[in-house]
Amino acid sequence: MFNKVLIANRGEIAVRIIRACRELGLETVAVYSEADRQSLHVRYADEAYLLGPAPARESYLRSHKIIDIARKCGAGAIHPGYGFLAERADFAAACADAGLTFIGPKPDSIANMGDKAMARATVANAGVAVVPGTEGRGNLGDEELLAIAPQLGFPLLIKAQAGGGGKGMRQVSHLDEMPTLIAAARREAESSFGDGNVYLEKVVQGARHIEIQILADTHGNAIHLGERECSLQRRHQKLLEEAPSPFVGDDEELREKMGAVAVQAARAVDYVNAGTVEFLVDKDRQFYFLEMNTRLQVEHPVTEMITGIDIVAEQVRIARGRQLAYQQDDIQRRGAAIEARVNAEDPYNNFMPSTGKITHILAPTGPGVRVDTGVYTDFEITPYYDPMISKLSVWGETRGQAILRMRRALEEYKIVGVHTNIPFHQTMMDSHRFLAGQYDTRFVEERYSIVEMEKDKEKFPEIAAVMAVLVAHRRALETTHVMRRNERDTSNWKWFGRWERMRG
Amino acid sequence: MFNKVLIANRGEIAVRIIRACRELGLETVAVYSEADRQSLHVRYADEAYLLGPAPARESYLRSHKIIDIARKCGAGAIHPGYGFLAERADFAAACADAGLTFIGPKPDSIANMGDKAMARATVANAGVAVVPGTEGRGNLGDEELLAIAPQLGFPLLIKAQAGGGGKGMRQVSHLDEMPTLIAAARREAESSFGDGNVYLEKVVQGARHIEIQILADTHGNAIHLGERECSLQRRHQKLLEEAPSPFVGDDEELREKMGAVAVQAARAVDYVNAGTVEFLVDKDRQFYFLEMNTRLQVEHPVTEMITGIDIVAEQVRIARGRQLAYQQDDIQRRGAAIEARVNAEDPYNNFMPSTGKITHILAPTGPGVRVDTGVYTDFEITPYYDPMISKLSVWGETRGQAILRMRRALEEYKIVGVHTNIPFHQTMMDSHRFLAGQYDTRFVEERYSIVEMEKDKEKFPEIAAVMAVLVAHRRALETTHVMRRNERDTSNWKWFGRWERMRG
Amino acid sequence: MRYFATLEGTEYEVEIIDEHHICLGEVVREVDIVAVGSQPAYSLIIDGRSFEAYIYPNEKDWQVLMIGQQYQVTVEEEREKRLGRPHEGSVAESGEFQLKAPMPGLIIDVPVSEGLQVEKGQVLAVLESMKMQNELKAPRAGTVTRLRIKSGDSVEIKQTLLTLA
Amino acid sequence: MRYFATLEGTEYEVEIIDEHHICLGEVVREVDIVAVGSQPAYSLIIDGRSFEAYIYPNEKDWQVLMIGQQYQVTVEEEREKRLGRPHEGSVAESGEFQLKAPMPGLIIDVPVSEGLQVEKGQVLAVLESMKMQNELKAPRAGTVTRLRIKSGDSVEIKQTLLTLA
Repeated sequence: MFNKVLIANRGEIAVRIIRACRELGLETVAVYSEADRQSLHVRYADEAYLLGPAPARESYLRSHKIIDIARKCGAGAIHPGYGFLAERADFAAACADAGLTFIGPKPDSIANMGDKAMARATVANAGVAVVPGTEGRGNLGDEELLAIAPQLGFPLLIKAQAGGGGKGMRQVSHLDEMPTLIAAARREAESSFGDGNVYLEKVVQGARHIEIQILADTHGNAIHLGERECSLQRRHQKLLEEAPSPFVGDDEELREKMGAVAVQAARAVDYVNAGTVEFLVDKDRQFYFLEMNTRLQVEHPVTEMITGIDIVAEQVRIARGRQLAYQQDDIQRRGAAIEARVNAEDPYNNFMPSTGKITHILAPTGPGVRVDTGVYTDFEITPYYDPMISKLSVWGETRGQAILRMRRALEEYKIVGVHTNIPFHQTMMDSHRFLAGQYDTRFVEERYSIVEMEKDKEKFPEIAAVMAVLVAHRRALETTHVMRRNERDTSNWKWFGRWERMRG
Repeated sequence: MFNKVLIANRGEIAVRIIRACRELGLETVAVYSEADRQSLHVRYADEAYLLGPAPARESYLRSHKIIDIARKCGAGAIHPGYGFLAERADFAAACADAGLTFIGPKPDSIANMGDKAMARATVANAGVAVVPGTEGRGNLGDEELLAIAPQLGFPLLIKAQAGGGGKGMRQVSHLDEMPTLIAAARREAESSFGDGNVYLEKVVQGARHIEIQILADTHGNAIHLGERECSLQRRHQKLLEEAPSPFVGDDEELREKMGAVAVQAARAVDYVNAGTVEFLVDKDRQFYFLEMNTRLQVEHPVTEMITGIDIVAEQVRIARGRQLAYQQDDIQRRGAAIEARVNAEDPYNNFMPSTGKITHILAPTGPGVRVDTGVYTDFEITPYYDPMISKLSVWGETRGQAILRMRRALEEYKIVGVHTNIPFHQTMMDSHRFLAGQYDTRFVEERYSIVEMEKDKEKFPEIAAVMAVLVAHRRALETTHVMRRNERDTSNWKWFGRWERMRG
Repeated sequence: MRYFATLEGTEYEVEIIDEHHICLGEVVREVDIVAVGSQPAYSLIIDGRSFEAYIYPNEKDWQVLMIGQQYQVTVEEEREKRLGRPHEGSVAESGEFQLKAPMPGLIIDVPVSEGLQVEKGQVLAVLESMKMQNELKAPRAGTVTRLRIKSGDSVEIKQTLLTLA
Repeated sequence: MRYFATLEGTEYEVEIIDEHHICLGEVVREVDIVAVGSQPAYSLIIDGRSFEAYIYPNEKDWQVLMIGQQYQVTVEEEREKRLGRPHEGSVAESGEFQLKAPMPGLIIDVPVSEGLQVEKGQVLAVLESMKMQNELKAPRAGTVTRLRIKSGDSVEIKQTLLTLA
């Protein structure tokens, strides 16, 4: 049984996993790229080893080096987090070969669910409904795809077989544009996953993206923790998630049915550890298997908040061979939780990613608020990794209270130095459609405009004018009285006097 | 019905109340002393008005000025928080006279419970057991107190009639020392509350301090939210609280009995709003009424965490004339919560208060962690108010998980610039007696030594030596190469370039 | 001292009376401004209303970030205004537009060539950064005069990618 | 460059080999130290172990705050040590002890008078601050030579309250 865990990831999720390990009394090992030397996960871990330069290929994707470090430092297990190596069956297999516990499912399950076409075929055989498409028909060439498309009907999606997170995905409205889009999808899939194979899938109109969290142990027990609603997406990237789903609502029958089907899908690949089964649900409450994420999900906190279960701690316990601490009947929901992904991107400028040093952070705290982050004041947001700065999650007794709390928390959240999408989340919390729970996966792209949403927002031009004048006036005074200005010219060294009475 | 609330307090509790008001859609008004201009409550409130100089007498205790501000700015209600004016019946009455809603009980209830002797007489009449003492015998002179003392037996406590929070309290072991201690208690009571009257109370040996949270509306409904254990105290100041009480444990009968008695005590004074009934519980599970706090309690978060009820929001709803949203049967506990009061004081030096500028804060976040605070990086801790920097609360599925989480959170918590009692809390989380839940109100003073507790703690002198050398070496290099040093001499103004791409 | 602040076409006249009073238009208002923290964050209380903003100077104006909203304010002292400052910014109006990289990254695609006439909104380049592909579009119609990148190039922040005439 | 660090009576010899290697005693160790944030907080990775400390210079030594523990380290460069620095700190050993206010506050009680012989641990003054009464005790036995406060006085931080000879 392992007592030391290497976390093969970075950012907020590495910090999250370190916390779970620490609460279980396990030692933690961080790995990091040259760009992440000052990251919180490096600061918090008991040990830390450099992987290489900033690009993921030269650092976080170097599976052999990571396994090598784990063996040398005596880590008995590797937690892959999400992204990077998390869904690489070969990495999971290499861990096993090296005598290391991979905190996740078996390589076969990853492989089975990782190839989207194979995944669909597997669960379809187990009697789970799938979205109509070319799943299970092997690697089709462009000609074949173009021939099949009209049978499925438009709009349809081109999706990468190896993919996830929206990469290598394109929506097609007409046959004419399909050749260009297939080429683009293949190119992106090739560069992201090293595999240019794609498949087609019918677009479910007005679809909700609802997923079921699964836990399964090595003793054959498998349960689900209910659903998360993740329909608020942009370019197939989730922006905001909630639990329970306002669409499922009080329909316990639907919830139980989806839960049971998800457990069935997991059993079909002999699944172990935490995983998520994603469904598309149409207006008539028909649901279709979309894919299974064979790893910890970014949005796991909303499920933790309403069930009280620490999913990451449970992952580690499962990997240590323990029986699940819960049976299906033990799982009880309380209240509602919402997670906003706070990204370094500019919602006023087409969500363009933003990089730079975070010069100031004041994070919301208080009742029902949770922040997961890997950054802090003076941290530099680099262009090498995804733009997520933090996950802001709130809990409320009801969905309404959770929304009001999220509004309050967003208002408190100050991040200066980079653009963030906080204004986007603020408008969302004011949106009638969001409040009513009436949104589908196309909502942000088709019906959302931040300018439109903010047109009724109160503005304070007069106050801004006064503040600018007062600060300009101060500065003019300071420039005049050179003595006063020099007082503020405090170098790093002069500040040392302040530290006199310091102690943790 | 009011839509704007003035918060007649400062620090973390003012921020807490602002948050609750904001989540209810109410406007907020802060008041502040000259020392608190940069406090978080001033920054977060919609409006803010200066009360006067730093000393509480000249600012937060100026009831007429506060009422005047409320009337002028159109606030319809005043929330007093805890301390300052929270338990002044005359202030509650003055609010009513001015047409303002006081978010708390009626003046009569405060007066009744505020005079400790009268409180005991009242609840004793209602059939609630009280600790033997001179309660209800009026304002006794020194001679009378000295005469009664031997009848009660030693040790006994001298307590301020108007008091709370351990002020004006002295423990007496022998009759000889009593005159001096009475004088000291009267002096402290006089200076703290403007009332030098004291009474005597028998010391319950091995006592646990366990309190019951009450909610009562204006429609005659009153419920309790279970107990909090607050036995970890030093000089009658609570340091760490938890819910549920490990002493009560699974004894639902005791819990329900104490809850019912607390509701009974509240009903005896026609109580409205949130309040807390404090009991001393002896080893035989006999419990005695100690006092009733007719206000929000510092440690309310632990109850919020296990019941899911927002007590401050509930206070505001009650003050708006609403019926309680819950009946007694709706109240369900989940898991365990612990709160550590993080104070600016030095546990290595007899808990001497520490003042100064907080030059750095890195607060713990993540699952199950809540921080309530009114400070931030660069905030100055002044000597004018209580030394509390923040309340760190954690929740776990079990008490064991909560303790492990608290350990993790304390380890993450970095506060530089002032001494804090974080090391105290850390040793407490490692203490066998705390782990076993075996502690009483005398534990910290009689059985606790931080030096003793830390003697097995791992130390890293070699690492400290290496770090000091490396930093000294760096500094030597920088002094040599003047060019490089100048690069770091960055004045405030030069930093402005960094702000270019800034947006919230 | 009297100042003129201009913002979105509206001019505000602000006279500093003393440390705690200004005259805004015709109305005397009580103000208290303090810096909070070591950053250019300011807390303003004006007639009891509490506001907070991050304020920092740009090349020729002030940026005020308040409640998630960004304001650009030009501030002129009365005398300065009477003397008439040289009119800046006129150069920027004329001539060429230079497309600069908004962040470091990898050029994935350049769907234009030198001499090409482009419409407003047309994609000029695709830049991959933070695992996302970002389309850089033409802010106005024009002709691509100088193209300095090709697919596969790594670019630095603010590096000029191409020029539009 | 070779340094000698002294801490709690133990001397550690540290030779800086290059930016990432030191020799500690006889053993070469891999080190990486960086400042985190704008404060004097440093992250050290030494042979893979990650440590974090706040490090700042005192009058004659370095304060290292690590994992809630405070270490005082004297650092001397080899040459400096060979030359022998003037022995500082000897003045502080001799003579008087001055009781200074550890924080601003109000003097509540002064249970001593000038000329009084006091024991170690005896209460010299009671200072009220942050709503708490704090007893200031004698760090050693001695005689109160100069008493500069009386009950009711407001005192500033570090103000001398009395002298013990």
